[in-house]
Amino acid sequence: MSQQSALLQVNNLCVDYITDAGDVRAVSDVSFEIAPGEVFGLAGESGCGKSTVAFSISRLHKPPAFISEGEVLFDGKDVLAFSDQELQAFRWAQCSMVFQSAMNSLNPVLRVEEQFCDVLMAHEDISRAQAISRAKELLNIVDIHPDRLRDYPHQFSGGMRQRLVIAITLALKPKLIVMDEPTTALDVVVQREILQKIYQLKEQFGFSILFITHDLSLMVEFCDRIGIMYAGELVEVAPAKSIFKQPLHPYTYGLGQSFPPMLGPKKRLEGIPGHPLNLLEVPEGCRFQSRCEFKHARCERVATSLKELQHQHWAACHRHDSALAPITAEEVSLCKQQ
Amino acid sequence: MGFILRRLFFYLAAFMVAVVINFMLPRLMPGDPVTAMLGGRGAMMTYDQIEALRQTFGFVDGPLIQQFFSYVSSVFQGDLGTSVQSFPETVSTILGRAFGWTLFLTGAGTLLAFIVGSLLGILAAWNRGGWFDSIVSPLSLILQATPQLVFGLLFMFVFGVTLQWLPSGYAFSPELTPEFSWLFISDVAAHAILPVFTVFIVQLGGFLIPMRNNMINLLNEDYITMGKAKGLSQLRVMLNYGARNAVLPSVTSLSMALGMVIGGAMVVEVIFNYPGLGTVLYNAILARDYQLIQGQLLVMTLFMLFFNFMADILYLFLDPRLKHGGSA
Amino acid sequence: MQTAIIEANNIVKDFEISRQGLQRKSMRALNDVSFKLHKGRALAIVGESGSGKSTVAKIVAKMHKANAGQVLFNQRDINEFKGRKAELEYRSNVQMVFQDPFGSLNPVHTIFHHVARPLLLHNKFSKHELRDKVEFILEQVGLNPASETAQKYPHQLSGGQRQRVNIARNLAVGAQVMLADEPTSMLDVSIRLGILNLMEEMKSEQDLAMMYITHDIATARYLAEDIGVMYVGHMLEWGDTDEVIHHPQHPYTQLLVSAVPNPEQSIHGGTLAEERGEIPLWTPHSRGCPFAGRCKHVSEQCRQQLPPVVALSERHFVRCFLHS
Amino acid sequence: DSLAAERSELTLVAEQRTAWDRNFNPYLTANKRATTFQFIYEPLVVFNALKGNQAHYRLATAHEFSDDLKTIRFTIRDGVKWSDGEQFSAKDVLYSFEQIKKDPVLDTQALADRIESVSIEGENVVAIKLKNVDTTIANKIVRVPIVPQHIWSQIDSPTTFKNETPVGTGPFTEIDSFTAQLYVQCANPHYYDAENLDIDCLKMPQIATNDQLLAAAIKGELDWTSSFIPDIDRVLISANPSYNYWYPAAGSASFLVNFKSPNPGNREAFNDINFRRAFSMTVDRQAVVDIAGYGYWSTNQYASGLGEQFASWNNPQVDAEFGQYNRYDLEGAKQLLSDAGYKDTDGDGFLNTPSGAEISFKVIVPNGWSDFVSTAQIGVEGLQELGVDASVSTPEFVTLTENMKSADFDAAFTNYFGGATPYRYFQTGFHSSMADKDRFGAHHYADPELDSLIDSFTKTADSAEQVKIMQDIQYRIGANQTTIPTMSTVYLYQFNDKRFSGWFSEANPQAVPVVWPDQPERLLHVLALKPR
Amino acid sequence: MNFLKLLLGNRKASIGLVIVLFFVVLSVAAPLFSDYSPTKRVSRPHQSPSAEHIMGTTRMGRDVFAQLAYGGRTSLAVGFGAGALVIVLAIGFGITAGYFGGVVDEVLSSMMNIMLVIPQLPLLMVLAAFIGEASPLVIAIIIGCTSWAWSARVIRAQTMAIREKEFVSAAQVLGEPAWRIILVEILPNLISIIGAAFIGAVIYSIMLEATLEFLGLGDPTAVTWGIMLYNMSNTSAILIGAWWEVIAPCIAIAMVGAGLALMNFAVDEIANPALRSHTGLKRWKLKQAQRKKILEAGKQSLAKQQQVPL
Ligand SMILES: Nc1ncnc2c1ncn2[C@@H]1O[C@H](COP(=O)(O)OP(=O)(O)OP(=O)(O)O)[C@@H](O)[C@H]1O
Ligand SMILES: Nc1ncnc2c1ncn2[C@@H]1O[C@H](COP(=O)(O)OP(=O)(O)OP(=O)(O)O)[C@@H](O)[C@H]1O
Ligand SMILES: [Mg+2]
Ligand SMILES: [Mg+2]
Repeated sequence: MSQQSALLQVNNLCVDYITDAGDVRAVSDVSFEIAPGEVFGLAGESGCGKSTVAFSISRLHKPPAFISEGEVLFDGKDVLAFSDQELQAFRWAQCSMVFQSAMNSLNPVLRVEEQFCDVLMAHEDISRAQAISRAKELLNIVDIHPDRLRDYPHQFSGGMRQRLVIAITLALKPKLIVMDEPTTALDVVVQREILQKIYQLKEQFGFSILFITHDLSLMVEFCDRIGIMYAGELVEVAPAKSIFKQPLHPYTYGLGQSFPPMLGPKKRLEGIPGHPLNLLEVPEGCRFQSRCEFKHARCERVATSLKELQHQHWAACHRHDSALAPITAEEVSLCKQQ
Repeated sequence: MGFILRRLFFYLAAFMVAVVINFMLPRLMPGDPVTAMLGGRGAMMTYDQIEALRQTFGFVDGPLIQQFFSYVSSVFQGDLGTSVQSFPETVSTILGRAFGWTLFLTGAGTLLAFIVGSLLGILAAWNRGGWFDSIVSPLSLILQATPQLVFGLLFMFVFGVTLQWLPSGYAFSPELTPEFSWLFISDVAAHAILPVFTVFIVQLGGFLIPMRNNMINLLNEDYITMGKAKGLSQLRVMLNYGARNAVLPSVTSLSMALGMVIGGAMVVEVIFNYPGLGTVLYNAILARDYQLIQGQLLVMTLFMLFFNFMADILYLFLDPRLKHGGSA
Repeated sequence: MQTAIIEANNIVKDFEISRQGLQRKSMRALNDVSFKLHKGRALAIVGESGSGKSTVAKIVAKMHKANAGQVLFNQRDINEFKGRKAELEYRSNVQMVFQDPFGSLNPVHTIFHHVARPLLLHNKFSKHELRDKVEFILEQVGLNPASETAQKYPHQLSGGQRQRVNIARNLAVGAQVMLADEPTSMLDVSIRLGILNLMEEMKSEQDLAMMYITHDIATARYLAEDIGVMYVGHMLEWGDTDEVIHHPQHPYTQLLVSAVPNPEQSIHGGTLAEERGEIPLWTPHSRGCPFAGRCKHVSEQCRQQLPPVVALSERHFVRCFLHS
Repeated sequence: DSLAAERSELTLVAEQRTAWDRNFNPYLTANKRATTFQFIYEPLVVFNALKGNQAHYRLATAHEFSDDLKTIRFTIRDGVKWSDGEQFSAKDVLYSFEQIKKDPVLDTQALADRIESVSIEGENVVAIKLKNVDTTIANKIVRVPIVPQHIWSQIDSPTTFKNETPVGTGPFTEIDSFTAQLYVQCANPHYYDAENLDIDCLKMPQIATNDQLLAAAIKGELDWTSSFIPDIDRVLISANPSYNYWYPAAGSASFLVNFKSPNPGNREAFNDINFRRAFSMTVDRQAVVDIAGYGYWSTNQYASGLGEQFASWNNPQVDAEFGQYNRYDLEGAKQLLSDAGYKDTDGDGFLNTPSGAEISFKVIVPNGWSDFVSTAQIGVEGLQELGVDASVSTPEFVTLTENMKSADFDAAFTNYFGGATPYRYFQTGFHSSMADKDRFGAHHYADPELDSLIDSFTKTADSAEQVKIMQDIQYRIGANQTTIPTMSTVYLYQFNDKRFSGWFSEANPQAVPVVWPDQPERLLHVLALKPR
Repeated sequence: MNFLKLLLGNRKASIGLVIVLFFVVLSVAAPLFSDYSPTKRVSRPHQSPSAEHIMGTTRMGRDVFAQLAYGGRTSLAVGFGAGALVIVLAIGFGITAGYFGGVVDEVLSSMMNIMLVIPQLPLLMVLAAFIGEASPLVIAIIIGCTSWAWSARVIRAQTMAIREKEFVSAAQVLGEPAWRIILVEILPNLISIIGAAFIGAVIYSIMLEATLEFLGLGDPTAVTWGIMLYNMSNTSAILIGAWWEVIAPCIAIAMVGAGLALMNFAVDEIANPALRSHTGLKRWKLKQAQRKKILEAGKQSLAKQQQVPL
């Protein structure tokens, strides 16, 4: 993790939701970085703050979300300190974004052409004709016939729309593309196609990706490194394979155990007991304590923080304060018997 | 174009219903127009004379169904009968003369309300919770909940009578003859200010609030966020991404609003002695000029249908999902 | 194996999708679909969105009426359950769990209402026993403490808890057949298994016949003994779950299984080999195999006629000319 | 503009409408312009009601009844020309009377049935032979428009003809300009009496409501109006002192009860003279005049309802005997009723008839006649003070007329005809043959003796006898309290002194000064005006 | 009841409610507030406001305040009565069309749409004129019978949306009869929309009644705000300068309208939380402003530092 090479560096990011009921810290002290060309995944169950992190990078939050602390360094510059003009220029040109569902991220009343042109012409000093020819190239890249530029979004199928969005994200050749659950609304077959396409494009253009999903299997398949979030905190960061094979945080383990396997013997899986944390009632100590099999006294009092427990493998869990062993199934069943 | 066809079919049906209502109403009512018209002089008239008058005014006797068909056939020939009060003027002539003024008054007032209301609505939504929103939005709603009659009387009283800043009657100064000259047009405009403003102010909330609410809902849509993420200017996101979509439901209410305004403008016309359909109807009602009343209701319905049709077309133009066979 | 409690034979279902004047256009949502449900077993139905999975369940739940074919409940045509009483009798045996835990509970009523209504409606319990029974059922589905939960409104529960209430309603009716339409697709990954496990328990303990609709093949394998793969209103392959998933015979099943995320491999490990065609809109006039447009083994025959059902084994069927 | 300033234009409001239609057909009742009669079509004679029906000869130079009173002869003026230059002659007059016989619609005065024949005798005498004797008929005959034969004989359908460029014998025949909001009608180039005419044009701005009229008047835009202006001293005169007004008395208006009321209790009360007198005594006539009439009206305490207009016909004996019942006297009314046996027997807070029947009635007034509604409300207030269950109801005019004609109502407030003599008032209001003809005789009280008295009036041309008849009529009605006289209305008339002089006024009471078209005297008025 | 609590918790709604309640109390308890009868002459005509007649008198010498208070009874009764009729009809038509769909819906929606394109006020005027001497009750009934279409359409749309909710399907599968589904499952979910429609209908009815009566189509002997306006205009109060007679009913109508409108605004916010501008938003704006300040200060100091020559 060399500081110099990082394209994006998020340091101690805190985001609050300011509501009538009180301030909710939806993202708490999150730090990670993404190297050029890297695919970094953020996983975690719904409401853990993944999208909130993603929105912070382009500063897209609107009320009640409020970035209260931290830095987002992009190529060494703090995005959070940008003026409105700087921000406008930064967005999309440096960092573009694919949203949760393609159905809703294209403007239904504008022709696709317009949605390409406006972004191209807003950032680059080109004529409309040039913008259109660029848009046609982009459509070619995602295997959509350029003639369809004059169509409206509703005339495309879900998968095609998602590819359109991807084409738009590529328009300015950004260095980073944030993908917030880009395929959740799609069928597995379409999902796979799109991810393959993205991967090809990444190889071709060399951008980095921040990839968000709660499908751990998919993430492991697609990402280089993965961060696992729980209740607004980053609880584990590690290379994809190692997080899958040897999770160091009980939550990561539980998440892994929530996906029944396609192969092998059928056995009863338990998932993670209890409910996700209500952010209005954050306990003292570890946030995962109420659902954790390994909870001990320390967890109730002392907050956790990310520590590099193995090479490139960071986790925030008191269980590892002494031992470094990954969680194993035997251990879990042992704990249960106690 | 199935959409348009469907609408046209509906309009025809609506029009027929209006025709039936129109036909039935006066026939359900007591008294007859000739007696009403003759008023105090009835004593001097012989039965023959009243009958003769009845004939001249075109009252058909005979079975109801026969009356109905003769009514329908004349309606479709554009013959709405003869006004009793303005005999021998035909209803069509009278309405034709007034039609343009009402079109102008309601059109200008509502269009203005639509444009200004929508813009203010967008601004209010964009700065939701700010001072602008928390003053303008409830205020416009309050204005909307106040009868046009109140504003009409108030404006008339303040600007027309007390301050005498603006003319408080007529469509143009009586001395002028209608012509296409700057003098005449500016005169018409001056005379239109108070009534148009009355129509405008009451309509404002009707467009502002829905626009604001639509827009607030829309601001949570992904494509708005995407617009912002694309680094487009605020204005562009606000108009091209927000307003373009938020305006759609408003277009529907535009056509509805016109319905209200046609009724409302009536009161305004009466208050400001504006020579539109409203004044005609009002006087026709006072004079119990049944033929004129009937024709009027029909024309007003046509008016509504026309505006609805315009709104449909506008909708089609604004929402591509309709044109291309989507379902919206 | 004992006789099926639900047996669907050759169901066809058309929906009117648009009408222009007198001209009606319809689509065929289900075409010649047959399956059986057995007590103590689950049938998973998988397929992409719009393939007709929910329609199958809705026909069995008598929310839609099939245009052709028949559904038998204990050998009786379900259309024979006519009139208020007979219909209630059928409904007390066949119940459904819906996809959306937020939408399937009425926000204005308490949990108590939701569980008590089926009890009252199907005369399962008298009024004074009601409270105890409701609480008993809520405990059964793991909603502890039951008396407290009963007083709550849906919005005061988490998604998983709500789905448990939905299952509790099924228990309250005492149905023998449970049709679960994507019961976990809107739930958090960490909670999904809890619900699946609860369904599994009910299936084995209460000897329920279950239909489990999902697009997640992995959970289908986890819960169901049998699986049916649907594509554009057709059941293209069905049979024993492991058999179908591990040895898919239909090109579509093969494509589907290969697309399932697999942490053991990388996404760039290969591309899906099939040529991407549009998913067709199936109408009563459409002909051939619905997958023909995307199938790499397509032949002229596939475009002309619907392949017949081929029994590969006693518990594995496929609808493909490759096997006939 | 300078041109307009040079010619003298008299601005008048002779009708209130929302738009002008160019229509000068004198036969149309509804929509001819109000400047058609008299100003375009000069009458034969103008009878001056204010001066005891004095005749001002116009197109005729004399008129007289034959001895049997069955023929009336008009001598036609020589040297009159139509405004297109054609000669006017007795033939045109004859033609005009033939016109009204042709089509009942043209017969706006309902004369066709009463005229036997019309003929020309000699050069210039038109003789009209009547079917029955009627000495009051000349008033009607002179209201028949005299039209040019050479024009109208070309018209196929006189009932729909709009006569946009009229040809007449009157002072203002030339339509100078015409829009829906304003028209100007200028002098007849061939007017026979041009030397008496000092005004060049009439200007008719379109005005729809009294409020608009008032606004224009305050600005000094109008010269001659006859509209209702509330609180005129404060609102108009103080704002524009060049305005004046004169409100001479006009017809009377009364409450009336239906002797044939469908409700037995009410009928019993209404047929009791004590009740009618008590009713009359509860009407606060002064309040009616002050409030409903803005002080313009005058109280009507003539027991017969004769009214100020016909003061010269008054029978003082009537007032001496029955006047006490026609003055506001609540206590007296209460006394009268309790003496007659009216008590609240059923304890509902309202009086019952001596036989114990329920009295409960509505006073009907036409919808929209707001001064009458106010009057009725004041009357009802008095009845309620008296303990009578009465209220006001405002049905549609048509409904009201039907109900009154068919005796399907209890009580009403109604106005009456005026005229040159009280004849028309008594004939339409009290002759039993009129009871089901219109709302005026709707008390449905039949008195054969009264009928014959009324009838005898038209059978004589002797004015002393006529006065005697009238006095007898008054006595019969007063003694019976057939009606409950309330007030006399007025002729509304305002004028602007600034641009013209010669206005009729209280100081110069030449004739009824009203500008409305049914007032032929306005021709005399316009001829009397001089530009300043 | 939740709904009521929410309503009371909203500032706009509370203000609106207070205004409306004020007028309700004023008119219901009119005899407590005014010793004068609204239909009796109690003074000289057109007296300007004084201690004795706090809002002056009319041409008829009646007390304006008494008329305002008593007139409120009828005007509000017509408003709420017609509003109730509108809402009952709208619920009937809207829910039936929305729930049953198909042909039923087609027929009922066509009826609604046709009602909507026939201009309201003119139709009402014609009806009122034809019926003649339209008493407030008659006016309320004809308003009710001709104004339901818009609300019905809104309710229909919402019913259709709710009908698609799975809890309705669940109730159907459970075997609940249609009437129970409509009344117990769907109707309670429509409360806020019905509330909004009802308030809207009340506003509309009050306005319409006043307008009709002002135009002279009502019963002039009734005491209502509309008739006050009618009498005012009949007696040229504006020109005479009897402003009190003009202002009093105008303000009353406008205030009640405003109060109801505020309540409606609040109902909208309650039904759609996204519309609420909560206190959190204020704090957010405050924080954002602070942050901007700090940032700018930081930049300035940075710029200054750079200017310092080394
Ligand atoms: N507008 C809001 N007001 C209040 N709290 C909010 C708001 N938006 C999000 N939150 C809270 O912030 C937390 C994080 O939300 P976020 O959308 O980042 O989650 P996520 O991980 O992206 O979830 P998902 O997988 O469902 O998209 C959640 O607990 C949520 O309750
Ligand atoms: N009521 C209906 N009217 C018309 N078409 C319908 C109706 N219900 C379903 N359809 C159509 O039938 C087809 C099958 O729908 P169905 O809901 O059964 O799909 P599904 O497999 O359950 O999809 P999903 O996974 O999205 O739930 C779809 O194309 C759908 O559009
Ligand atoms: Mg998210
Ligand atoms: Mg489905």
